[in-house]
Amino acid sequence: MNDVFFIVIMSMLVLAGVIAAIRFVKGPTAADRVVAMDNISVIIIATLVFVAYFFQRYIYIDVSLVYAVLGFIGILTIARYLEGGI
Amino acid sequence: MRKLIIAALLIVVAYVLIDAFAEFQFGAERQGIKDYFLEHTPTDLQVANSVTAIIVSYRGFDTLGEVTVLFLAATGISTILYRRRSKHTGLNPLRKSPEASLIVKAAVKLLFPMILILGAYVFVHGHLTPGGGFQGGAIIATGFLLLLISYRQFKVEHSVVMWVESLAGIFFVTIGIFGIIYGPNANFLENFLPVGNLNELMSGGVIGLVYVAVGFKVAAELTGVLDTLVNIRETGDNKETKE
Amino acid sequence: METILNYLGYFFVSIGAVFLVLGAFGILRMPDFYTRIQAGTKSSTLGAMSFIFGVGLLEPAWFIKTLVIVVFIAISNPISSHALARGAYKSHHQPYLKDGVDAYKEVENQKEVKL
Amino acid sequence: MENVSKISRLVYTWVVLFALWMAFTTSLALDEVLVGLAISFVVAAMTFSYFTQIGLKAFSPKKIMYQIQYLIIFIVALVKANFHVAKIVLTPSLPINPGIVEFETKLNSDIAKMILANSITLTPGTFTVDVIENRFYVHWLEVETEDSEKVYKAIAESFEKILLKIYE
Amino acid sequence: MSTFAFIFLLFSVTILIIAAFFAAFKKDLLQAVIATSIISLSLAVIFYILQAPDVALTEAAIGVALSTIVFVLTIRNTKRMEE
Repeated sequence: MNDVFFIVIMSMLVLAGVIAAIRFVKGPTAADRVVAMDNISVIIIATLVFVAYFFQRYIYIDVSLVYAVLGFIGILTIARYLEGGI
Repeated sequence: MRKLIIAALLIVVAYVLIDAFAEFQFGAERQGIKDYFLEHTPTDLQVANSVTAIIVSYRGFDTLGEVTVLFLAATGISTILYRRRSKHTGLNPLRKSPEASLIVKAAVKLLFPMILILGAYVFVHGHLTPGGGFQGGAIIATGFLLLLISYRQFKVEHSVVMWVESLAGIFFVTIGIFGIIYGPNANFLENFLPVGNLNELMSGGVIGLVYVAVGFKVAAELTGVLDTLVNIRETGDNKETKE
Repeated sequence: METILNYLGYFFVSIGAVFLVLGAFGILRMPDFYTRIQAGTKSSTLGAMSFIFGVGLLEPAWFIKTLVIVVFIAISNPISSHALARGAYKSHHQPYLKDGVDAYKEVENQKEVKL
Repeated sequence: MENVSKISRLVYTWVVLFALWMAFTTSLALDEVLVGLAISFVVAAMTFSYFTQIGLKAFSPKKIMYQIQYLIIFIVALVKANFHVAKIVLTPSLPINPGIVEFETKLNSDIAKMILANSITLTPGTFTVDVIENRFYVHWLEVETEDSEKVYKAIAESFEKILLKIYE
Repeated sequence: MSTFAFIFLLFSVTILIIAAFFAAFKKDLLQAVIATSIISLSLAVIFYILQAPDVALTEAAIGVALSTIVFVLTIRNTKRMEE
């Protein structure tokens, strides 16, 4: 059960990542690409938690915690640049 | 023509790299040093995270050197950019740039203390979880960055930054000297505290103290660098004069 | 009890993965930036929240920490999307309007006149 | 909004940050607790002046009830929003008619506005683009009306009723 | 490491290479910066799957926020389009 579940879920995450990456390559403007990057970073947070569950390592969760907290700051910076704020 | 030359050069580089790595076996045992550390860190120092033990304890002097390099870089950036800044004190174009939206400001109020707590957690638990002084310091500096980009009137007090940085550096060196005085082998940065038990907060001897010092130092340095970078626009000698 | 938690966990993780895929699909299909960011933010926020919550249920000892991640995502993801939409509007991204209205345009125009 | 004493706000901040620390460590060992108390006190003393407006009153049973009610309404709206988006995305013709509308809110506190904006962002078909003073500018996937009263009724009323009770 | 984890690793490397090409050849430097942060995201995943959480955490703390802001500030102080 566990192995099949792992493979199915990881394939779905990979699929989501690929679709977001297509938008990243296509996206005509910088803002579109930032949206794709935002989406990819959320997918990666989920992936990190899931891989930690697969390896059964509790301390690995810290990495995804740091990602969840800091991931949005980079996007906020780019947004502030776009509106001419910084 | 230029592209052809670049392509030819790339092929040469690729050939050299392939030749160099063809015999190389990744993950193969080279010097047996890996086993030594994996065996000895849990028993010598009671540290759960071997990487931390190597960085801070076995190679503690290197870490002091790295922190010094960072300090020199931060000082260099401040020196170069600070001179420019004092040249045009008259104009302040940063005050005219649009403010962040009310929602971002409110969220920053809420999130900033939480980021500080997260950073403190990362560098206090350097010897138990992944992470350590450098990462924790970077997280705290990111928290200050959040304030810098969303509040125009927020200012970092450079004197406070300088004091925190110097005190943390002095603390680091003092721990090293205490190692000479009280350590069993009288070496610099040697462990002189009881090592405690594996997986507890008070374990690993001096590692926790060193990481607290490194955390404060890195946080202060990076905050200073970011503040300098964000405020260069106040000189007005970039966009305003070019366009 | 154990098995019920497990099945709940599998359920939440699967739902989360499905919504993550749908969110990515949304940003691929939508016609302009604002509609893309709508689809992307909603689906990826709920997807990631439910996914991580599900992992917390599968491994009850991790539950508190996963809950912290869920709360952080719920706060930070809409904020960054909102800031991005505002930034995009201020850098002259016109929204795609079929026959809709744009009430924000007046505010922006007024501001330019004032300066 | 009435003034709340500094002590109450400090203690509230301290409690919240200490709870966060305990969630990070997930251990009840004595040294963790002591270090956590010290660090969260230092951070709380630095930041309490803007972390909270209502202080310890947020823990009164009535407000906790309202917070739980808000959470339930929010989660229901979030799930609905996702099925709504999924329906739109999976329909080949993309049935959308987007536009930006505005409405006014009665909330005063910044954090309440932030929570309202986040909720609007995560609920069906709407997305906060900007907030100026107390006017919300909302991007709407299927514009039904331009009248700000009707917009307010359709988008924000259910959330704002409870937020007014929590934050006023 | 299971075979599937290896495949996932290859996939991350592919995304990394695509983003790296993007960063190198794009004339709009802001988009190059966005590509750089995708590089750092996938690099963190690679470190993580190779079971080096220390490095992944450093990559997260530095690559995601700090290096992005330094690049963006530099673009602000120079100019956005490459000639």
